[in-house]
Formats: sequence, C-alpha cells, structure tokens
Amino acid sequence: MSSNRQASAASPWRAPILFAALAVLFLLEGTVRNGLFSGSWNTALAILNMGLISAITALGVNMQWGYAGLFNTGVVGFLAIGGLAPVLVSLPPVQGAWDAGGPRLIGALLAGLGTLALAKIVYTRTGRIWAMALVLLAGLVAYRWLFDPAVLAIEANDSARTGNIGGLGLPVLLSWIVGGAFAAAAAWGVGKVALGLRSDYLAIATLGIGEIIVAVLRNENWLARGVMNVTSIPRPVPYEIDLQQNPAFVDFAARWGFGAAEASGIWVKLCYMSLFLVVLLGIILLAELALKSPWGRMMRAIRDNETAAEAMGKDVTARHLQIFVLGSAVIGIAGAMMITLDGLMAPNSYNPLRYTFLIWVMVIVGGSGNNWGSVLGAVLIWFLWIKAEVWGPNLIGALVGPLPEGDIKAHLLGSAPHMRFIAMGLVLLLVLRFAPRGLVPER
Amino acid sequence: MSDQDAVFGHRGNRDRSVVNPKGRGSIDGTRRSGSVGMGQAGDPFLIGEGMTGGYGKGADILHDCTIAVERGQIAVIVGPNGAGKSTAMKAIFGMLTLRKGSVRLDGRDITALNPQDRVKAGMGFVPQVNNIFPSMTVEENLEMGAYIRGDDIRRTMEQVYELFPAVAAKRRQAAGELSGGQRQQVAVGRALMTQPSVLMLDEPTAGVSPIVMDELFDRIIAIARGGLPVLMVEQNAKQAMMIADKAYVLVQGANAHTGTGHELMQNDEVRRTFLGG
Amino acid sequence: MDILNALVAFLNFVFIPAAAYGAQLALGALGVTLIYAILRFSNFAHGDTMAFGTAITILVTWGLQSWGVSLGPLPTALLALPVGIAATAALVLGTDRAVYRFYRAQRAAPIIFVMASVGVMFVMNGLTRLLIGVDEYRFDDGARFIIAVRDFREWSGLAEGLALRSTQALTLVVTVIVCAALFWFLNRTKSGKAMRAYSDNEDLALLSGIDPERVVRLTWIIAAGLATIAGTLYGLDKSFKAFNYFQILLPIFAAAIVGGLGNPVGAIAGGFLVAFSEVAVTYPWVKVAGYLFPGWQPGGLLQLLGTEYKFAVSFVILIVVLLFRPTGLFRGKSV
Amino acid sequence: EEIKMGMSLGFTGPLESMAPGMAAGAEMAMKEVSDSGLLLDGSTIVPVQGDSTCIDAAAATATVERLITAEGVKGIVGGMCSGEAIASLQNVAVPNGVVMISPSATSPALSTIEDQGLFFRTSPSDARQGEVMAEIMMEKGIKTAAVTYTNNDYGKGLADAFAAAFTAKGGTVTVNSAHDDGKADYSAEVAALAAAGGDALVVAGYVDQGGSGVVRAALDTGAFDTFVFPDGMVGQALVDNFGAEIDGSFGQNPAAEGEGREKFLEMAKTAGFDGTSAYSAEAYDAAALMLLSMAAAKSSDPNVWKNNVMDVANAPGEKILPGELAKGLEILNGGGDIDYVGASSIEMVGAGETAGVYREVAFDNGEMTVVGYR
Amino acid sequence: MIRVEDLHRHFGGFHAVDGASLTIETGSITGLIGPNGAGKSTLFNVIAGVLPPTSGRVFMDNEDITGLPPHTLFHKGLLRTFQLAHEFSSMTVRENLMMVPGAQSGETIWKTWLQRGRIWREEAELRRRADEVLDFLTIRHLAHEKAGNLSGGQKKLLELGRTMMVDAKVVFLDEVGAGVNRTLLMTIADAIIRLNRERGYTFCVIEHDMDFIGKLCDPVIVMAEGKVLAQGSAADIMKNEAVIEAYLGTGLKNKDMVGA
Ligand SMILES: Nc1ncnc2c1ncn2[C@@H]1O[C@H](COP(=O)(O)OP(=O)(O)OP(=O)(O)O)[C@@H](O)[C@H]1O
Ligand SMILES: Nc1ncnc2c1ncn2[C@@H]1O[C@H](COP(=O)(O)OP(=O)(O)OP(=O)(O)O)[C@@H](O)[C@H]1O
Ligand SMILES: [Mg+2]
Ligand SMILES: [Mg+2]
Repeated sequence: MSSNRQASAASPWRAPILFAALAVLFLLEGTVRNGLFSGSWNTALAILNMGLISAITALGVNMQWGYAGLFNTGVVGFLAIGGLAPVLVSLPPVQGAWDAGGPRLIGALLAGLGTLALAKIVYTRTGRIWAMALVLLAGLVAYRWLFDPAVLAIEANDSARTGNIGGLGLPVLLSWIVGGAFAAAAAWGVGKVALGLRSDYLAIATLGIGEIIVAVLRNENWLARGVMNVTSIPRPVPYEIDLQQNPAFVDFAARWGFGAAEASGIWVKLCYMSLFLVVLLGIILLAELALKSPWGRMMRAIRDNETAAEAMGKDVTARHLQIFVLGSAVIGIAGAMMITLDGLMAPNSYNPLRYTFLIWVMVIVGGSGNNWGSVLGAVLIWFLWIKAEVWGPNLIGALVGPLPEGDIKAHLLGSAPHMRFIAMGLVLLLVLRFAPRGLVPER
Repeated sequence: MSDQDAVFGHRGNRDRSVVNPKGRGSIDGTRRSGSVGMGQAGDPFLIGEGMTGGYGKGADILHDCTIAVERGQIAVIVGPNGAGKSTAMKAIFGMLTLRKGSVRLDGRDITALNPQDRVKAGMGFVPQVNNIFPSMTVEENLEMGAYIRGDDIRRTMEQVYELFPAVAAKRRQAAGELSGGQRQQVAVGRALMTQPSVLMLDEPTAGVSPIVMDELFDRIIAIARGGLPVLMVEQNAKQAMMIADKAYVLVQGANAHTGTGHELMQNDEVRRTFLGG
Repeated sequence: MDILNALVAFLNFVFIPAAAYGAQLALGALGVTLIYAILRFSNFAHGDTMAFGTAITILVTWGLQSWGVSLGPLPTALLALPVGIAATAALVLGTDRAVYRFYRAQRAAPIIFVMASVGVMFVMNGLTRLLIGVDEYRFDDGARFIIAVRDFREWSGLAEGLALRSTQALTLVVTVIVCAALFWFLNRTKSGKAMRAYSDNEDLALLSGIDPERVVRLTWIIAAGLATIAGTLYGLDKSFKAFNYFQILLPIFAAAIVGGLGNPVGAIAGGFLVAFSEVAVTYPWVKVAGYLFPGWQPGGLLQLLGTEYKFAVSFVILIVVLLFRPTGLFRGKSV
Repeated sequence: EEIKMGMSLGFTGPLESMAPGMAAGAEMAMKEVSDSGLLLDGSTIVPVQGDSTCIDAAAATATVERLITAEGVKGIVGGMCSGEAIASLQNVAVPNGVVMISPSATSPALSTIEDQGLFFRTSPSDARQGEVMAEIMMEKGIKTAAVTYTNNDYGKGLADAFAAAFTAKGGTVTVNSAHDDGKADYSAEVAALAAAGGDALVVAGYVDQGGSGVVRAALDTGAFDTFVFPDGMVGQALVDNFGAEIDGSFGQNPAAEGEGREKFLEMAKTAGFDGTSAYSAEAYDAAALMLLSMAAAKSSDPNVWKNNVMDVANAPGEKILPGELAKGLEILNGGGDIDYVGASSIEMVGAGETAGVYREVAFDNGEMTVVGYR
Repeated sequence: MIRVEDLHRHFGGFHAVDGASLTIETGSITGLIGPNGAGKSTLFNVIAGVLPPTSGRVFMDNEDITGLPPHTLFHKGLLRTFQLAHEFSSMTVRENLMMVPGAQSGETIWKTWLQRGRIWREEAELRRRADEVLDFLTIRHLAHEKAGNLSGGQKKLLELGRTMMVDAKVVFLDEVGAGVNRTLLMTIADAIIRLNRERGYTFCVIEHDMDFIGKLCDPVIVMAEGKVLAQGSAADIMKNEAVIEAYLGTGLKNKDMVGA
C-alpha cells in the first residue's frame, strides 16, 4: 500500500522546510520585481492576510474531513453565514428600521422556530405525520402573517441607502465570535438533518445547503441588503488615511525609508496579520491538543470504520454532529474575519468554486488530517491563485513570442487572462503529483 | 459483505466512496510485464523458488521460501497466522515484487510477468479476502471467472452449481448480500470457472460449514486427479493434511518443514505446534 | 372550467421545458455517474469536458456550414458530433495518461482523484476558452420548431399556445437512445460486465484476466461521448457559452447523486427530478387555476416560492429524497 | 515619461464575455493619447490589465493592490462589478490615493461611499433610467408589465427604481423577480413571468448573460411578444441573437445626442472590435477622462488630477468627442477648457457620476433604430 | 442473559431469520452452528442492534433491548466481533485496543484542553492493559504495525482482543476461528473458558470448527433456514440425524483417491 510508503518517506523536517520555502516565496514577492514577483510588501502582505483567513477556513474543513471523514461541500454557506455577523454586530443601527418592523420580525422568527420545535414534539409524542404537517402548516401561516409586513416595512425604510435592520454598533472583533456561533447554529440544524447521509450523499446535501444559505443572503434584503451589498463595515485596525494624516506616523515611516501611503498600507496589514495569527494559532493549539489525545484517536477510529466504532461503544452520530458543528464554527469565524478584512458584505461573491472547492484544494494539497498541512496548503494555494493572474498571461506571452504575427497569435494573446486557470490547474496538478498525499501528510 | 451491507443499506453509501474506498485494489494494474525466460530442467509444474520479498518498501516477509506443486497433485501450505502464507501465494502470482528468487510455470520463467498475464498464462487464484464482486450477481461473478475463455461456459457453470447448491439457489442475487460461507463458495466457484492449468486457493474453506468443506475437498481431489495441480493454504490443517500430496509448513516467511501430508501428520512436533493437536 | 387551456399552459410552461432540461441534465449525469461507478471519483472536469466537446463540434459545424453541408431540418451539428466526440475522447485519454494514471498506479485515495480533477477542470476551462473564446454562440440551424406557438393557437383555437422546439424533441429522443444503449452495454456485453467487475473489485478483476487499463480507456471514451453529446444538445437548445458549462455541473451532480450514484437509470431519473422540481415548485399556478376554476380570483400568484430560490428548492427536494432513500432514488453503489 | 494605467476588469468569471470589449475600448483611448504625443510632453501610456474576477472581492483587492503598489499605475479603469469595485476602492485605491473610474459599476452605494474624491463612474446611476423607461412605456400605452432582473445590485436597483416610477405613473408591475446569470436554464423564471402576465416584459439584465436566455425562453414559449430593454440589454448582440423575433420591442440606453456614439462605433470597427459590446464605450470614456484630467492638471499624480476630472467632463469648454482626444489635449495644454462628451455623453454630477442622457431605440424588421433622446 | 422471542428478519422477500426463539443462559458458553446462510450472522446483527428486526423482541436481563443502537448496547455490556474483521486499518494495533474502553475522560473534547495530566495517567493504564492482551494473543511484536497490514488471521485475533479490553457481560463471537491457526484456536478456547470462569462473561459463539465447539460449548444451538433446528449438548448435537444431514455431513467420499 502506498500509504505506508509515503509516510515512511516523510521526514520530521518536511514541514519546517516547506514553511521556510513558503516564507521565502513571500520574501521574494515583497522584495524582488520581475515577471514572477511584484516586489511590493503591500501585495505580499495582502496575499498573506487573505491566505491566513483561508488557512482558518481550511482548518475548519480539515476538522470535518481530516478528523472525521465528513465531506462538507457547503463551506461557502458557512463562510457566508459567518460573514453576516459583522453586519449585524458592528454596523450602526439603522434609523427607524427597528420601529418599522423589528419586534414583529423577532416575533416571526420565534414563531418559526417554535413551530419547528412543536412539530417535532408532536411527531415524537403522537407519531402521526398528518398532525405534524398540520402544526407546520399553521405555523407557516402564522409566520408569514408576522413576517411579510415586517419585512415590507423594513425594506421600505430608506430603501436606496439602507432598507435593512442594521446592526448593534458593537465592536467588530466581537462579531468574529458571533460569526462562529452563527455558523455553529446553522451546522447544528443541518447536521441534525443531514448527518444520517454519508460521503457523496452528504456532499450533495451540504452543497445544497450552502447554496440555500447564500440564496437567503442574496434575497432577504431586510437582513443584510441582499445583492445591494453592505459597505463600510467598521474595522478593528486604524484607517490608512488617518495614519497618513498622523505626523508621528509619517515620521516613523520616513525613518524606515517608506512613503506615508505605502507605510500606512503595510502597517494596517501588519495589524490585521497579527489579529489573524492570534486566532489561527489559538485554533491550532486547541485542535492539536484534542487531536493528540483519546478524542483524536476516537475520531480516527470513527473515520476508519464506523460500524466497528459503533460496536465499540462510540456514538458515531453524536460525534459527527460535534465535529461538524466545531468545524463549521471555525469556518464561520473565518467568514466573519473575511468580511471584516474586505469591509464589504457582497453575497453575490459567494460562489462555490472559490469558497468551497478552492478551500478543498487547499486542504488536500496541504495533507488532510494534518493541521499544519492545511495551513501550509491554504497559504500556498492562495498565493498561487493570486499569482496565477500574472503568471498565466506571462506564460502565454513567452509561449507565443516566437510565433509569426497573425490572427492566431492575436487570438492567443487576447485570451491571455484565461491562462490564469490553466496556470492554476497546472500548478495544482504538479503539487499533487509530487506530493500525492499532500505536502505534509498525516502521521 | 452481508453484515456491513446491512448497515449501509439504510444509512447511505459509505463503502464505495471518497470516504471509505473499499473496492480500490492493491495491485498496480498499470504495471507492464517483462519478458518470459526459460525454465530449468526437472522443474515441477509450478515453482516459486528462493522467494524473498515484502510489501512495498517494507521489510522482507518471505525469506528464501520455496513452494512447488507437481501436475496432478495437491500441495498445502500451513503455518501460524502471519507466517507469510498468503504473501507467498501473492508472490507466486506476481502481486508483490520479489527481491530474490524466481517463479517458473510449465517450463517457463514467469518472474517478470504481471498478474494479468499470469492469468492468461493459465494460473487461477482465489485470494483470502475480497474475493468476490459484491454488487454483481452470483451468476455474473461466475461469468467473470470465465472472462478469458472463449468457449461455451454453460457446462462448467452447471458443474459449479452442482457443487454448491446453496449458491445455485441465489444465482440472481448480488454476491455482496450472501452470508460469509456462501461468498466463499462463490469465490471458489469463480476460480473453477477459469479452467486454469494450475489452481491456487488461499483458505478456501474459511467459514464454510463442515458438509460443504467435505464436498469442496472431494472436488479438489477430483480436480487434482484430473491432472490440474492445486496449491492451497489451509488452516483446517487436519483435513487438509489428509489430502495433501505435498505439504509445507511456513514459519516467519521461511520453509520450516516439508513433506507429504502423511509424514507431517506423523511428526508430533509439527502436529502440536501447527496443526492444533 | 377549461381543462384544455389549463393543460396546454401546463405543458407549455412546465412539462416540455422541464422535460428537455431534465434530459440534458440526465445526459450529463450519466457521464458523471459512469466515471464515478468505474473509476471511483466525482469528476469535476465533466462540465468542462462537455464544453470542450461542444466547442470542437461547433468549430466543425462552422466548417461544414461554410462548405454548404446541411442536414435539412436537423441541425448540422449532428454531423459534426462524431468529430467532436473523437477529439474529446483523445483529450480525456491524454488527460488520463498524463494525470490520473499516475494516481492509479500509486493507489491514491479517491479524494486525490477528485482534487486532480479540479486541476484538470481549470486547465480544460482555459483550453476551451483559448480555443473558442468566452462569447456566446448559437449554432443551431435547420427547423427551429416542431410546434410553434402561433401555429398551435391558430390550429387549435385555444387561448394558450404550445411550443415544441426541435432541439427539445431531439434531446429527449437522443437521451432515450443513449440511455438504452448504455444500459444494454453495461448489463449485457462482456466489456460492460468487465467494467462493472472492475468497479466492484479491482484486484479480483485483474485476477480474472480483465485488463484494467482497457476498462479505464473504455470508460473514458464512453464518458467523452456522453459529455460531447450532452454538451452539444444543451448548446443547441440554449446556446454555447463556456462559462455556463461550469454552472451546469452542480445540477448535474445533484441529478447523479439523487438518482443513486453509479446507477444509469438513477442518473436519468435524477435529471428529471431536478429539472421538474426547479420548474414546478416555483411555477405560479394562478393561470392554470384560473382556467380550472373560473371566477376564482386568488390574491397572489399561487407560487410556492420565488424563482430566486429555485435552485434551493431543488436541493431541498434532493435532501428530502435522500433522507428517505439514502442511496438515491435507484439504489446506487452501496457495497 | 511612461505612464502606466491599470484596468481591473473581470476577465474571468461570470461577466468574462464583457471584459474584453471594455478593455479594448479603454486601450483604444490610451493608444489614441499615446499616439498623439501631446500628454505631458509626449508621455506614452502603458495599459496594465488586471483580472478582478468580478465576484471575488479578495482576488480583486489583490489585483488592484498589485496594480498600484507593484506596477505603480496612475489611475485605474474599473472595477467592473460593484461589490468588487467597492472592496478594492476602499481597501487599496483610497489608502494609496489612486483614482478609479468605473465604466460599469452602477450601485447606488458607490454614490455615498467615502472616496476622498478618488472615485468616478461613466455609467449613470440606475434611478434615472427607471424613470425614463416608465415614461416611454406609458407613452406606448403599456399599463401592465412583468419585470425580471439580473440578481445583482444593478439589476435589483434598476428594477426597483422602475417599479416605483411605473407604479407612480399608474402602471402595474405584475411580478418583479430575479434571474441569475450564467444558469443552465430559465424555464422556471419564464414560467413564473408568463403566469403573472403583462403587456410587456422588462428585462433588466445583460444581453450576453441571463437576459438573453430569458428572452429566448419567453419567445419560444410565446409567453411575451413585447420586451422592454434597458441599457444592459441594448446592443448589436440583441439584434444578432433575435433578429425579427423581437419586432415591436423597444428600449433605451445612455447615449448622447449627436455623433459621439456613432464615431466610437466606427473607431472600434477600424480597431477590430465590437464597439456595441456592453460598457465598451463607457470604458473608453473612463480612460479618456483620466488622461485628459492629467493634461489639465499638468501632472500624472492622481492626488492632483483627481480635482480636474469634473472640470474636464463638464461645461464650459469645447465639446470633445471620441477620436478628438488630441484636440482636447491641445486645448488643455494651451490652458483652455474642454467639456468632454465622449462616446456615452459624459456629464458628471454630484459625487462624480454621469447624469445620463438616454437614447430611445426600437426594434423593427430585425433592426435596431434610434427613435429619439430624452 | 439474552432471550430472543420469535425473531424475524427479512431482506426483501427473503426470510434470513424466520421466527427464531432462543435463550442464552447467564454464565454459559453457548455455541451457535448451522449451514452457510442459516441466518446466524443476521441473528447476531439483530441482537447487536446493527440491523432492525422485521418483528420479534430481544431481551437482555429481562430488559427489552430491541432496536437499541450498538453503542448503547456496548455500554450495557454487550460486545460482539465481526465475521469479516472490522479493524481500524489506519491505526496501529495497540491503538485499536486502546480506543475500546468507554468513558475515557480524554474523549470529551474540553477535557483534552484542561485535564492533560489525568488523561496522561489514564493512557498509561490503557497501554498496559492493551499490551497484556497483545501478549496473550501472541502479537505483541505487531503493536506498532498498522492494523490494515495484518494477515487475515491476525485481524481475527485483534477482533477478539478488543472484547478483552473491557469488562463485558456478554460477548458474541462471529467465527473467531475462521482463518485462525488451529493451535492458536485452542489457546483461544482456553482463554474463553478462563474469561467465562474467572470474570463471569457469558459467551455466544458461532463457529464451523466442531473440535472447537465440542471443547468449548454447552449448550449448542443449531440453526437452519432461519429457524432453530436443534439444541442440546455438543455430544448430543453431533449425533443428531437432522444436524448431520444439514450441516455436519459424513466425511470425504474421495478419500480413496488420496495418497496415490
Ligand atoms: N443484505 C442482504 N440482502 C439480502 N439477503 C441477505 C442480506 N444479508 C444476508 N442475506 C441472506 O441471508 C441469509 C443468512 O445470512 P447470514 O449471513 O446470517 O448467514 P450465516 O448463517 O451467518 O452463514 P455463514 O455461516 O455462511 O456465515 C443468507 O442466505 C444471505 O444470502
Ligand atoms: N499489505 C501489507 N503491507 C505490509 N505488511 C503486510 C501486508 N499484508 C500482510 N503483511 C504482513 O506480512 C506478514 C505475513 O502476512 P500473510 O498475510 O502472508 O500471513 P498468513 O500466513 O497468510 O497469515 P494468516 O494465516 O493469518 O492469513 C504479516 O506479519 C503481516 O503483518
Ligand atoms: Mg493468509
Ligand atoms: Mg455468518
């Protein structure tokens, strides 16, 4: 079996060496200017920051897949629902929205949840489907009766600029935790329903659920303005403009030989980076502690052979639910962090290719089941994803250089942006080729 | 796998999936065969001589192990668990690469052939585990046994059904839904369908009931006496020794004792330590 | 009460479009399911394989059209299809050789195959765009309608119209033929059984004398054929746009899975289930109800959910189906 | 001097078929200025493309980050979609003090964003168009209409604005529902629209996206005969796609009275691309505006020339059409004043967006004819 | 200990278990034999909660346990092995054993963050116990091997070893002997007897090796076609005509062709 072959080939130095190589890539990106690298610290740090967020997302996916073998393809949904938190927590309240329909809206949501709970109780107590259906129907009517007017009123409230319920005006950092909680709550509901399914069937269920969550975010304007986007979400770090106007900072930058604009960009990104690193390392610490104890052993056993694990007294369903919720919470935290970094909530941008499958690529390339692997894979793949934008066209430029001028050359040069995909695909295939079990395989 | 299947039946597809890839093989089907060499004078029909090797890059499991079977005879391999019996069978069948030694069949050196080509060269094999096509019907399983045959297979199939009436009744049922013993019968039936020039069986009687075991041994004797050499691994050692023309005791990948079945049965030490009293 | 009008409205807006769309999904899902059953991974590159095959077919179609070749009422693309299939088969065989074969020899985990297929998807994606660009192309010629709305109204005197495009009919017919052929092939022929055997237990297939590489090749060729046919029919019916072929991948997967992965009949059923749930659940029944119960003036549109949620709806249906039948409508691979 | 100008457009992603036309438009303006040799003592303009992906804010931000901090561009034509444009503007362009002029981001949110005077757009905000469209329909005697919009801020904004205006004028919107771009099938949407009914169908989408799919399905099923097309739909592609099938339909798009657009189309033809492709003209104008503003400010520093954009775009001054950039540069170099009209009749108002004159078109006998302007 | 009342389990139209009623006395080692496909494994699976019964009841110590999930039954003291070994193939042999005991504090996620010391002590104890079991099964040298790489027979041993990691009340063994060396099998028989005598485990054993059954079991229950065919002491059963006809057979017919 190949498994033992590669495992034995992996030396303990593998991970440090790869991380060092990655660091060198970023150093080059920050300092060297050529066809491959941009030589700007701002670019390098910007890529790194998004890479760190991807790393946290990848950690969440790795918990679900690497530890427990749950194939969650609804990552985009949990990211999105986490992203809702900064909007609802940190945005200033919208004038008049609450009065227009707030209490009624809360009532509607409570009625909705109450109906579901009641339906469940009725079903378990009586075991009659029609009774449950009746409760659901009645609940639905009550819910719509409360919900629709409230939504209309809220959306009518200054609809061009707001039209949503607004936020609570709390610090945005708080929203990271709330984002995790949102995603965890959603995952709990999803898990209760869908975790009876396995593997590919679970995959398609979660894929659908991800789509549903995004569809809700896109179409429920009262919540976060839907496709109209929410902008200017507060930041936990200073604004560049303020820094540029702060003489002390300008002096400080000049001492290091940077212009104010450049330095302010770097400074802000460094601030973000520290915040992200704290979260990332905290999550890794907790994850590693859990993984390197009987809990981790139990999870591996469940992943290996559910039937046997069940026969050995492990409650497989409960454990699956636990890990699904934990992993999703981590993804939700990442979602909230991403919105904080972007300063923008744009539900249309949540597309599964980018936010589900690219994350999966990160986990697998890094080496599933290994936390450090996921981090490595995430930062690396994100780096490549961004750099492919430049490398692709440069590649085709180099390739068609010797061709004679003419239609074909013009056509190829015109299609150069699409080399982004080819470049990305080739890189991905190459990495998988040379490390078929991931860069840092599970030990 | 009847006891697994039951679980998956109502909870979803787990075995054949990204999560738990059971159907995946362990043999590299892309490997090409090397050339066939000459055999040595006075060789038995099939011989794996001085075989040394192991799985992948791992440590050696076989150490200079020699197994042979003559035309018309039954050779039995016994030994403690993990002695390397299955490994020796796999080595003879080309399913792991040998570091030393050679395999010769019917006057040719086939050490470099890949398993597919050994099948074409006339070898038939029933592995110890994973030896049926679970989602295909019993009948299709038997048909797959006759995959390389071009002639009419109905006659042989009838013979197999006669031998195993229990599976004949289930010929339209998916083999994965059978009981453990029934699956074993299908697996042996599949190999019989091949009409090979040498038959290799890895614990054919594991899990089958005494009455079926007797039938099976009867059949094996008949086959062997018909000229087809049979090489098998057995844990039901007492019964197996009774019918063995040649018996090998393997211990830790090396030949420990060799002789006729009768001789080994007489050998007290062998009987006590390996054959269960 | 006006049953005829209600029926025609239903046929025109729900049944026929959903059936054609369902058939397109089903054809795509067949390819996905086949790869899944035999090579054991979810092939994310399938959408882009479809796009590539269609692009080649279109290029050849243009060539044929410029020579003045046509098929009368049928689209010229049908003539170009074999070339498209051949080129696509060559491409996927090349991909297999360059990418997947390595992992097969390594006995890599299926998830690695899936990720490799994502890589292949990216490459094919770019390749198709290099080949034909990102624009939208229509390449249907021949007769557009079998039944046109206006003609139908005149002929029947009904208030409602009925349209049946030739591409819709073609899609349905081809789907039936392809499915029957595939089914026959897998269950009756020796090669088909060899493919199933390989999918069940690779090692044992090998020990039965089945050449695994031949099975793999055959699978890819069939998959390429299915992809090209599906892609071309889809393009004929709607239009060709490279980007859309990635988008169609999700409903295709949904169809393959809800039908029971690895089961061709399931793929067909799944395709129709997805299509009908998308169209029927979001259909406002007000018009049909108006014909059936004249005089009744419902307040709203009698729409269960807005079309914004159509994809969500079909997924909810899928999940419900899966909860009651966890291996899909038709028992998928489960051993 | 070599001046680098960035373009952050969605070359890959859902609107990938629109990006090349926009890039071609912008590059044409840059080439025109380069060739004239009149900008800042004969500076040449080097266009630098960046792929904003249209939907991935993070990728767009990284792209603009690269354009600005690594390539050192002096202005950016882009972003293409509102969300991505906002993210890259706020996170990169504003902190670095670089001007972005978007040809196609129409979200109202961009009007009020804190941009330090660094953001402009050459496409009008949607509110006005809704008004115009409702007016035209009323005049044609259309009292009920179904509306379908592409599910993004452009589509939704426009559809809502239209619905408000139309209702205010006494019309009825039977249904106002979204369609997603790049989807496999639009039967469900069309079935819903048909069931709601109406005298006409307003398609607030993109011609090379879902908009065409909806129209196609509506025509085939006979659900609607008359369509109303706003700016995202009006274009040669519409005629190519549907020919005589949409006879009797009409629409409007922002375009100046006069020969601006025609001239642009001609130039595009000579340059070898399709000038009618969506937002291509706006992209030309965006690029031209930036370069003219540099000339007016006599500096390529965006923090300086950002203050000249409004002047250059608006009266007083000589009117400048496409192809006359050299003339404009000469005037500006001589200290004169110009009023850039360009291909899409630029008139900047308020927070740096165009007021928009609309051209009314009708479709007859398989052709698109200009009916008038309002 | 275990009482099964009129149990049915159907697969489609096929009645795998067709009205079986039997009792397993506390403290006994009950043998369960029968032809292939008699429904023995199916019966086990129903009792162990892996399969829901079509109809019928299962009681354990007079408590109705029908349809309880396997992990609940485990905690009630009901353990089972699988006919086809279900090892945790990517874990080491020792880990396979150490994961078995329930109620490990290290299996609660927050305790892994806060109670490292306690977990460490528990682990040391578990490792000791696992090594004892490995010694007994003669596979101590494989402690660090991945379970997936074991030989067929070794996997069966591991399967048995797991039941020795905890104090069970009743253990169901599904063909522990198939593929296990006969000498070792007799040692296993001794172990089962010891567990039975010293720790009071109740056993129910499916096996086709009549030497093993004869040495170990009393009473022996014979199943055929989903029903109980006979029940009695091993010696009685081996004399029973019906059992001989359906199951035991009369030995080799081609004996004379041997040894030529
Ligand atoms: N999932 C299933 N679907 C259909 N039939 C099944 C299924 N599982 C088992 N059977 C049938 O039920 C019968 C009993 O099977 P079971 O595995 O209980 O036999 P057994 O007594 O354990 O036999 P063995 O000694 O060979 O293990 C068999 O005939 C088998 O074909
Ligand atoms: N795939 C594998 N990779 C590595 N080691 C293996 C593999 N399969 C078996 N082994 C090791 O090789 C040794 C011999 O195994 P083999 O299967 O040949 O034993 P066996 O004699 O057939 O035993 P049994 O009677 O239990 O079937 C065992 O110690 C086992 O751990
Ligand atoms: Mg063995
Ligand atoms: Mg059994």
